[in-house]
Parts: sequence; structure tokens; C-alpha cells
Amino acid sequence: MAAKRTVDAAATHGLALYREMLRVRRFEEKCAELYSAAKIRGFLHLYIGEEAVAVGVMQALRPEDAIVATYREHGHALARGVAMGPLMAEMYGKVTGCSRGRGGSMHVFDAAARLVGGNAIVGGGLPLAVGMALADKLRGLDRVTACFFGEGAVAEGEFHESMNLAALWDLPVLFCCENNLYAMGTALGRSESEIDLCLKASSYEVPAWPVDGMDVVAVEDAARRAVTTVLGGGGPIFLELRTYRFRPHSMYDPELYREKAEVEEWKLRDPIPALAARLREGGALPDAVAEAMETEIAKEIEDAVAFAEASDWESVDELERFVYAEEAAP
Amino acid sequence: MAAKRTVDAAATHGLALYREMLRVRRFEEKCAELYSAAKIRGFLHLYIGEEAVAVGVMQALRPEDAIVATYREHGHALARGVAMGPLMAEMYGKVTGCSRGRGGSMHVFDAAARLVGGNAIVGGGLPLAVGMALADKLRGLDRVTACFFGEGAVAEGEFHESMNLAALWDLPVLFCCENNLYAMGTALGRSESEIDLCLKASSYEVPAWPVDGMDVVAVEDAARRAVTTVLGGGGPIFLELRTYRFRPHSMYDPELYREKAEVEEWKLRDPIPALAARLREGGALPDAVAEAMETEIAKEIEDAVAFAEASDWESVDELERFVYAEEAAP
Amino acid sequence: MSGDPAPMTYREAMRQAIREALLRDERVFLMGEDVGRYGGCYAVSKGLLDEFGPARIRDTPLSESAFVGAGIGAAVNGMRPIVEIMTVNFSLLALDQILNNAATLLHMSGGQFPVPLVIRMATGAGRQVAAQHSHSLEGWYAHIPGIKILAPATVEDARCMLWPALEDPNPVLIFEHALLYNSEGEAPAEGHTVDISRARLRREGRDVSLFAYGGTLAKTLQAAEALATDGIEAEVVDLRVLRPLDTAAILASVAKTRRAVVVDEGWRSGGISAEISARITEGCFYELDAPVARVCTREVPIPYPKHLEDAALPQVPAIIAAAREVVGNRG
Amino acid sequence: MSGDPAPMTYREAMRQAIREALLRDERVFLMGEDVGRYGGCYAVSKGLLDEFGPARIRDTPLSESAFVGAGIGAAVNGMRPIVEIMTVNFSLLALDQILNNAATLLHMSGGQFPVPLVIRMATGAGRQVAAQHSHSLEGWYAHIPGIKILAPATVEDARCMLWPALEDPNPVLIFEHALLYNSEGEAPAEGHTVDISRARLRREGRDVSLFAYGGTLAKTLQAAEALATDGIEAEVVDLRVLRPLDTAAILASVAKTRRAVVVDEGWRSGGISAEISARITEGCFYELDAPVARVCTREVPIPYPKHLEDAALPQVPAIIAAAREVVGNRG
Ligand SMILES: Cc1ncc(C[n+]2csc(CCOP(=O)(O)OP(=O)(O)O)c2C)c(N)n1
Ligand SMILES: Cc1ncc(C[n+]2csc(CCOP(=O)(O)OP(=O)(O)O)c2C)c(N)n1
Ligand SMILES: [Mg+2]
Ligand SMILES: [Mg+2]
Repeated sequence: MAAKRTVDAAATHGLALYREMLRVRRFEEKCAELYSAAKIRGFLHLYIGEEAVAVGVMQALRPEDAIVATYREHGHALARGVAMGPLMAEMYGKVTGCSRGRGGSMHVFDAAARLVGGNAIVGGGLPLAVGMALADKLRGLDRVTACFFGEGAVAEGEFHESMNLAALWDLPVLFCCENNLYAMGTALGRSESEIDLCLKASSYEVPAWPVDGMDVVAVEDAARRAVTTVLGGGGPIFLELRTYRFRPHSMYDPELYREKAEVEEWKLRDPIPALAARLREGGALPDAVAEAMETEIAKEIEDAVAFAEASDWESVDELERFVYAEEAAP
Repeated sequence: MAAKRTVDAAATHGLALYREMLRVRRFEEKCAELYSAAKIRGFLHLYIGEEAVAVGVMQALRPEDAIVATYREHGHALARGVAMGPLMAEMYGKVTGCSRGRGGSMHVFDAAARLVGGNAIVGGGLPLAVGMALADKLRGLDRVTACFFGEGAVAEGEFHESMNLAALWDLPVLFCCENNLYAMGTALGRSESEIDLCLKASSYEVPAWPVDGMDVVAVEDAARRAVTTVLGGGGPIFLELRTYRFRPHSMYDPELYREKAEVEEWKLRDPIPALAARLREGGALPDAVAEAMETEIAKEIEDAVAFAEASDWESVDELERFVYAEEAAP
Repeated sequence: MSGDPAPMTYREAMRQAIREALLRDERVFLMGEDVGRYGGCYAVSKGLLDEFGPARIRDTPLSESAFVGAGIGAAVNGMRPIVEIMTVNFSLLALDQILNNAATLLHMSGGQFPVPLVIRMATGAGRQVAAQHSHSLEGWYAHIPGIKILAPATVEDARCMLWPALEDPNPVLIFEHALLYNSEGEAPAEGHTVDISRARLRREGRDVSLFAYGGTLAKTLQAAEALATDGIEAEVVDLRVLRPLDTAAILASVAKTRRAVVVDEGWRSGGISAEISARITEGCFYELDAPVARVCTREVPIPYPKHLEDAALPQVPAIIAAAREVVGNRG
Repeated sequence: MSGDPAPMTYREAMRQAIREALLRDERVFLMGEDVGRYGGCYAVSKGLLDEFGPARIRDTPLSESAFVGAGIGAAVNGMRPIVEIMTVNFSLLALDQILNNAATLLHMSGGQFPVPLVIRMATGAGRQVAAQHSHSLEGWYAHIPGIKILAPATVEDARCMLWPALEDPNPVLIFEHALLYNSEGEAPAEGHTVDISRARLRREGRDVSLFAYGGTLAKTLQAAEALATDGIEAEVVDLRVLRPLDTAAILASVAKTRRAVVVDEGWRSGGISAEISARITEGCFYELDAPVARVCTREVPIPYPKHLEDAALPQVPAIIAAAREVVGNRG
């Protein structure tokens, strides 16, 4: 009985993981479409291929924990529980968007989800995350700040300074390095003299674990262990999440810097079909369930688009609102 | 006969090292005096205690090599061959100074010596040195750029970025980290989560050797080996030169952050008496020679002071000269 | 900390202001290079480590970008950090954090994330510390929307601006001219506050308005005294807050005197002196009897020798000359 | 590369300029993020890696401070680097190197170490890329003595400014407005040069002088056309070089028209628009028939949605309105 329940629980959880990744994938596929239709403008950086990372890590975080991310953060927002309507409205730039429409794709913020952005300066979120963790430590709050960044950010001075500060002060930061092997068109080996990123973390005495970022279960496991360690007061942990982006860097990228074959090979490790296969093997993902899920998600996306479409633009009169705060800070 | 000559050569070289260190020491003692007499103003950072580092490294450099240093660079300038008169005039701010008097203690430049400053932004010289080495490499010139910086600079992002760039591009940079254990009042252990600096260098795949920076012979040996490696195209080398400053950080420092006893203990390892003892042991430093040397150096300093005193101030009319270059760059 | 007004140095006033803030609000902490064991590079925080301990008087490594960014994060997450950057010269290393995060997070997030942060730094030349240590960039920082810029020139302001800056929900940068730390004055009784949104009239006059702040206020007051012996009554306005500028106070003074001189230790081109000139032109062009004059720092990296440094910086005789010239041009 | 004048895009003009420089002087190399394999984030350097190889078309890691500093060092040591910072938004990370090294080394060393370096970067808003990617800071950079600032607004300038910038022994920053890359125009025949110390009259007029540069030139010319249908003949001066400003050209135009409007995509307070206003006041106050007007970007982090971004930036109707207002105020 007990064993059965555990299996059920695992299956249920597996399904939930699958569902989350699928939501992110379908949402972004829709975004790409909407970009072509000029409903979404500016820069659009898709996370397609990397969903297991955000979805896996988020499992380990509690509502009181905080998240700092990059311009490639739709997956993080969705997996963290930002509702799809306000997220899509943000992509459109509508006032109902989670950043009031002002941020767009690169600046998704949500105070309720403790998502402190969407940061479009590579490396710019790292010191911020360190400071959030410092505040938690000073306030005696048992909370973690998860900071996502690409492997390209590792070359920036801010990475170095932030790792050192977090380690020196034993701060509860979970550094989540999304190593998708490229920073725009620059392969890791052309930007780092030492490409073993975990080794870099060690030079700050920060424990570092490489993780298969195409396996959502592995990511979740690692993140859970890491969060436990971090909450135990052991200071920061560095996770190298090995993944790959299937799409161009942004909508403008002609992808001159990598071979199609390389992309195709990585697609064989697509985290979504991979998990689907495992679930099916265990009988946890009958076709009917999978289809129902697709339908549900399609509906959710459709609703989100409808919500965004129906929403208002922020009034031009409000342009200067929030340059400065209107009231005392909480 | 051959053995005797070698011993002689070694003794002669030992004496030269001793003499160089003594010149730096006496010069700076004079500077401290002149600071009290308000002849020298602004910030004055003395190198006293660390002389073996600059003197030792300079032995390994050839005239075509270049040097980038910090605001604590009198020793580097002297050991590199900057004449004491223009150096002292620079301390005074006279137009005959090696930087025309404009730089003062922190900004000693000398094109002939290929000394590209005195840089007073901690870490600010590192990218510069990388670029100088890049130019040498691109021009096919077999030259080294030696870059001196304190262990405090290791925490700066520019250290990280510069190490990576130099290593990634196999540039001929000799990174000379003067680890005197303090950055102003901040002990290494309070600024670095990992205090083994060589380990940090390794995370860029840069070979790193700790060196006893109180032993000028050890420094020279290490620097010679390092320069040979660097010139062989092996990319940069990182030397951690373990040393100590006997004086306050600058003339303003009340030294609240370290125990007198610690300073006294390090003074027992003063590189100058240490070398003197070794030379005396081998009979290479009879009292008469030592005294003659002191007299000579005193005379050199006296002449330098007289030169500085007799020199003119730059005309105020020239204030705006060299904001922009007057002629095409060479 | 005493309840009575008391004579003290600017340094002491700043220290008392920090101490008061630490006592009043447990969310406040001080963080920066050598603020603790060393006692602060200008001895402002001397003694505070012993009183408040290393968690609240926090020495940082040499990592300007990270610890300023950490101040931003801590402010976002419920604390009230006072970040000290030793001097403005090193603040360039943290400028990305200041502009792209501190100044931007609130607006870009649609009002969700205020950044109640104070950043203090020493500024200014005059101590023969040469080109890389003599910048006066506070007026330049005032270009950035989303931050506020204060420049206390008096002991009173040094003592009284910090608390309202901490109460302000926005990032506030306080620039302390390094030559002022030893200056003496009367600090008001405890509990006294100053309005950090207003300029302050330091001397009334009718013939010409002299605008100054921070390091140039004392020189400007001296110039005004000298002008008075000549029968020229100069009004001296201490700008105090460089962003947002107190345009009303500036225009009110010029409307009265019809003449203006701006005194600024920043470089001339594109300095805050230009903005003040432009605002005066825009606000009371038809009342002006003469073009607005500027006395600024010469456009050079500041050289080490005293005579050259003096020649580079705005000095009393130049202020007097500019005022005379402006006044001479009577319609 | 052809010897004849030819129609091309601004992007192509810039690429040809870089290519020409690489061919003419073996000391020249291009370095920056994704200039090589990616082809440049605005495709400016596409194809150059194949032609010149990775030593001269040098991809860098994401390390703005180090590779800009490396450009400075390489310039000091005999090379002629062209450093590309993807966009001005990331240049803040390199500002310490630009101000404390590039702009300062020559003066501080008493004339010993010139820094013959060119730094190129894209600038400006208008593409809905929001607060952190929409800065226009070229006017702000113009505050710094020791550097020169160019802002090519035309295909001709994009094609012809780089070579003289490389020949200049000083650090020259070239700001390319991102919206211009697709613009088309006629590039002159090879060998043609432009004077990088002078502003350029783009339209003659007698009633009002409109000053613009880079991203605002086209809008300002449009506004001038519209004004002409109203009988107002606006003169349009393309500043082109923001430091050192061509004050003579500015004053000459205003002396003629007696009225001026500055159009600048930078934020208003403390922008280069203020400096131009102040110089006009200082240089021809008594010739002015109306206060100098400014049309600038609203003082906000630029928001993502088009209607808000448009509202934040200087637009043709605002330029027309400002010019009308200034002209309306006839003595
Ligand atoms: C400081 C800075 N420099 C350059 C850029 C332009 N840029 C945006 S994303 C990017 C690549 C970042 O790569 P990585 O950190 O690996 O993240 P990924 O896009 O692969 O998720 C670059 C160069 C930037 N946004 N910020
Ligand atoms: C970027 C920067 N931050 C702060 C300072 C102020 N400062 C000058 S020297 C110094 C300590 C540097 O220590 P270290 O690098 O170990 O060199 P040392 O003085 O021990 O030779 C500090 C904090 C500075 N000059 N530059
Ligand atoms: Mg990447
Ligand atoms: Mg040290």
C-alpha cells in the first residue's frame, strides 16, 4: 500500500514536472508566433530546450525564497507560478502585465512570486542576489535566493566579485549557472581559458556540482540537496546546469557559429520527450492524459493571449510614475 | 678558477641586489622625512619591507619588457632604472619629474624604462597590462609585460577578467601579486573566501607559484623561470610574492587593524639585513663595502633632493597641455 | 549623542548621523571598504565597529560593483543599507549597478521594487592626490533619473541629511567633499531634520545670485563677502540637492537679482553648471540682465602639484571676477 | 571596396570603413563581443573574420572592463585597436577604464603615453528593448576631458569618420545609433575624408537654428521641412562631434538666426543639450531673441511598449512645436 502510494506520488509529481515543462515550451512557441505577428516586439530570447533547468530548480524553492533571473526568463516566471495571463500581457506591453507592461520579455518582475527580474545586463543580477541573501541573513530569515545566469556571465567581473562575497559571508545564495555552451555566438571554449565551471566555483571555496540540465528529475534532486545545504548555513552552492538552447540566441540571430548537426544531436536529448518516455514506461502518461494536458495548456495559452489582447495600454500620462517611489518603502 | 669566477659573479650580483634594495629603502625613508617637511604632499605609499619583490622581479626583465605597477611603485621605478633625480622631482611635483611632476608619488611613468605607471585604481592596471601583451603578441615581438598588484586587487572583477583574457589568448603577461596580507586595513582572510591565491590562478589554467617575497634571490629565480616560460609562448604566469609592509598603508593610517607584534615578527625577516647576513657569511660584504655603499646612496639621494629642489614648477600656462596629444602617435 | 546643539566637525557630524540611524532602525547597516577595522578611510566610522559589531559595520573586499549591487539587493529585500564607496573615483566600477539596477528597478518593474538605499562617497579635489583621485562627479551623476543626489556642505547638513535619505524610498547618493571633513560648525539638537528636497539660501543679496554646493560653498561665501566690500550684494544659494534640482529656488533668486553665476567643482562641459544655466535661461530669460556665468574646474585631469591643482579648480578670485563681470553688464 | 560613390546602408558603410582600415594599416584590429563568428550583433563585421582571421577580428569573452582596458594597453603599445562595445548600455562596466585610463594616461604621464584607440558602440532607443538597453549616453560621455566623441548620423559619416578617428592620437569614441544601421545613403568615393573636428550644416535657414546629431538628425530635418511649409526656415546643424564641441559653428548659426532649439535623445537634465544651451547663452546672449529651447528624452527609464517609448523620445511634432514657440517669441 505504502509502496503503491509512493509510486503514485512519484508519478503525480513526474506528471506535474512534465506539465510545467510543456507549459513553458508551448508558451514560448506561441511567443515566437506572436513575434512574427509583431504582437511581441523588442528582444525575445527563448528558453526552448532548457526547460528542465527552471522547472527542476523551482521545485526546490519555497514561496518565501526569491529568484533573480536573466532576459531569458519566461520559463522561470511560469515555473515559479507567475500566472500566464499577466506574463503574456507583459510580452505585449499591456498595463495588466506583471511589470505593468513596461519591462517586456526581458524584464519580468513579480513581487508576489518574489521574482526580482528579468535582468538584461549579463552578470547584473548576481550582486543583487547576493544582497538579497545578505538581507535574509541579517534579518534572520531562513530563505534562499536562487540566481540564474548563463555561462557567458562567468567571464564578467561581477561573477567573480559576487561568488567571493557570497562565500566570504556564508550567504544563502543558490547560483544556478545555465551552461548552454554559447553566449550569443561565442562558444564556452572561446570565452574561458578553463571551461570546467565547477572548478572556478571551487576557487571561492563554493561547493559546485555539475548537473544534467536535460533531466528535470536530476535537476530537481540537485536543487533540493543544494537548498538544504544552503539553508543549513553552509553558504552558497554553485550548480552547473548543462543544457542547450535549441533556438537562436534571439529572434535576430543567423546562427553562423554552430553546426546544424550539433543542434540536432542535442535535440535528441530534449528534456520533454525524455521525461515523457520515462513516464510512459511507468504507465504514468497514457496518450489520453497527454492529449488532455496539451488541450488544457492550449486553452491556458489561448486565454492568456485573449487576456493580453483585451488588456489596455498604460496611459501615457503615467510615463513618469515610479521613476521615484510614491510612498515609503515597506 | 671557473668556480671562483662563478662565486665572484654571484657575489657581485648579490651585492648589486643588496644595493638596489638599499637604494629603495633609503630613498623611501627620505620620502617619509620629506613628507613630514611638506615637500611631498598628497598620498604617499611606502614599499618599505617589500623591496625584495620589485628588485627581484626586475632582474628578470629586459629593457624591451614593460612594467605596469600601482600607487606603491617607487621601488619598481628605481629598480627598473628610473633615475633618482627625476623620480624625486616627481615626488615634489616639479616639471623635471619623470611624469613632468603631474603624477606625484602615485603616478610614476617613464617611457624610456617602459614603465606604464603608477596606477591608483586598484586593479586598474591589469587590463592595461593584458593589452600591452596583446600588442606584443600581435606585433610578433618577444616581450613580456610584468604587472604588479596587491592581493587586495584579487577581489576586483578586473583581476578575474584580466586573468581569463591573458590565459585564453596565451599572452605574455607576468602577473606579480604582491601579497602583503593587507589591503589598507583589510586582512586577506576578511576579503577572500579562499585565501590560497595560487589556487585562484589555477582556475584560469594559469600556472601559479608562491614565492618567498622576503628573499630577493628566490624572487629573482622565480621571475627568471617565469619570464622564460612566458617568452616560450606558454601564456601568462602568476607569481604570488609573499611579503609584508612594515609601514602604515599610507601616511594617514593609524594601523588599528594589526598588532604591533605581528609587524615586529615580520621585521625579523626584513629582506635587506637578511641578504646582508648571507653576503657577510660568504665574505662578500665587508663593513667597509657596506659603509661605502651607504655613503654612495646617501649622496645619490642628496643629489636627487638637490635636483628636485632646484627644479622648476611646470608653468600654469601648460595646464591644458596633453589633455589631447599634440602630434600623431608613434 | 546629546540633545543639545553642539560644535563639531563635519566628520563627527557624519559619524553621529550614522550612529543615530543604526540606533533608530535595526534595518540600517553600514557596508564598504575599510569601514570597520580601519575606521573608515576618512575616519568617519571610527568606533562604530566596536559599538555595533561586524554584522552591521561590514568591511567588504575591494569589489565595488558587487557590494554596491549587494546594497541594492539588500534594500529590495527589506534592509536599509548605507553603502560607503571610499571615494567617487572608485564608483565608476559600480556605475552599471547604480544606473541599470538601483535607478531602474522601480520603474521597470512597474512600481513593485523600490530601492531604499543610501550610497555615501567622498568627492572632490584639493588634496594633491592627482588625476585618478580627484574627481568631482556628483553633478554628472545628477543626469540619472531614478536616483537622488545630495551634497551636504555644512555640519548641519552632514548631521541631518542621512536620516531623511534613509527614510526616502529611493536610492539616494550622498557626496561628501573630502576637504570638508575637518571643517567645524554647529550641529543642531537631536531630532532636528532638514528638508532634502530644497536648496538653502546661505546669504541674502540683491545684485547677483551665486549658486554653489558642497566643496564650493565656502569659497563662494568668501567671494560674496569680498564683493560686499565693493558694494555688490551677492545672494548665495546652496543647491544641496543636485537631483532633483530645486528649480523654484534657483529661479526665485534669479528673478530677484537678474544675474547669476554658477560655481561648480565639476568639469565645465556638460557639468551641472550647464544644466543650471540652461534652466535659468528657460525659466527667466526675459528677466536676465546678463548671461549666466560659470566658474568650473578646468577641463583637465587634476595634476598633483599644488599650483597646478589650484589653477585647475574654481577659486575665490575667479568667482569674484565672474560676479563683477556679470554685474558690470547692467542691461 | 570600390573607388566610386555608391548607395549603401549605414551598416555597410561602417563595415567598409573597418575593412579599409584593416587593409590600410596592419596595426589595426577589431575586438569585441561576437564581432567574429557571430558577425557582430548588428551584423556590421559580418564576413570580416573570414577575410582577416581571428587575430585581427577578435571575439572577446563578456568582460567589458578587461577588453576595453586591453584596447587601451594595446594602443599604448603600438597597435591601433578598434574596440567594439556591443551597445552603450554595457559600456558602464568599462567606464573606469575609459575615464581613469584612456582619458587620463597622456596628461598624467606628462605627455608620454598617448592612447590612439577607437571605441565604437551602438547607442539609442527606439526598438522597444526597454530600460536597460535603450540608453543614449554619448552626450554624457562628452563630459570627460581627454576623449573625443563622434556621432555619425549619415552614411557618409559612417563611411568616413573611422579612418581619421584612427589617425587621431587620442581615444575616440564613436556612437552609432542602432536605428541608423538600416538607413540608406550615398557613400563617397574611396579616399574621401571628413573633418572630425567640425559640425556640419545640413540645411540652411534664417529663422531658427536646430541642433541635432546621430539619431535625432533625421527627425530634425523632417521637422525643418514641415516648418518650411509654414514659412519658417529652420537651419539644421548636425553637431557630429560632441567633444570637443564645435562651438564656433553653433554660435555662427545662432548669430544668424537669433533663435535655437537643441534636439537630443539623451535625458534632459545634465545632458549635452544643457551644455549647448549654456554655450549659446555665454556666446551670444545679446543676439538671442528667445531663450534656447530643448527637446530631449523624458527623464525616465525607457519603457518597452511602443506608445510609451515614443512618448519618452524626442519626436518630430515636439521639435516643430519648440521651433514654433521659439520663433513666435519675436523680441
Ligand atoms: C554586460 C553585457 N554585455 C553584453 C550583453 C549582450 N548580450 C546579451 S545576452 C548575451 C549572451 C549571454 O550569454 P549567456 O550568459 O551564456 O546566457 P544565454 O543567452 O546563453 O542564456 C550577450 C553578449 C549584455 N546584455 N550585457
Ligand atoms: C578601485 C579602488 N578601490 C579602492 C581604492 C582605495 N585603496 C587604495 S589602496 C587600497 C588597498 C589595496 O590593497 P592591495 O591591493 O593589497 O595593495 P597594497 O596597498 O597592500 O600594496 C585601497 C582600498 C582604490 N584606490 N581603488
Ligand atoms: Mg549561454
Ligand atoms: Mg596588500
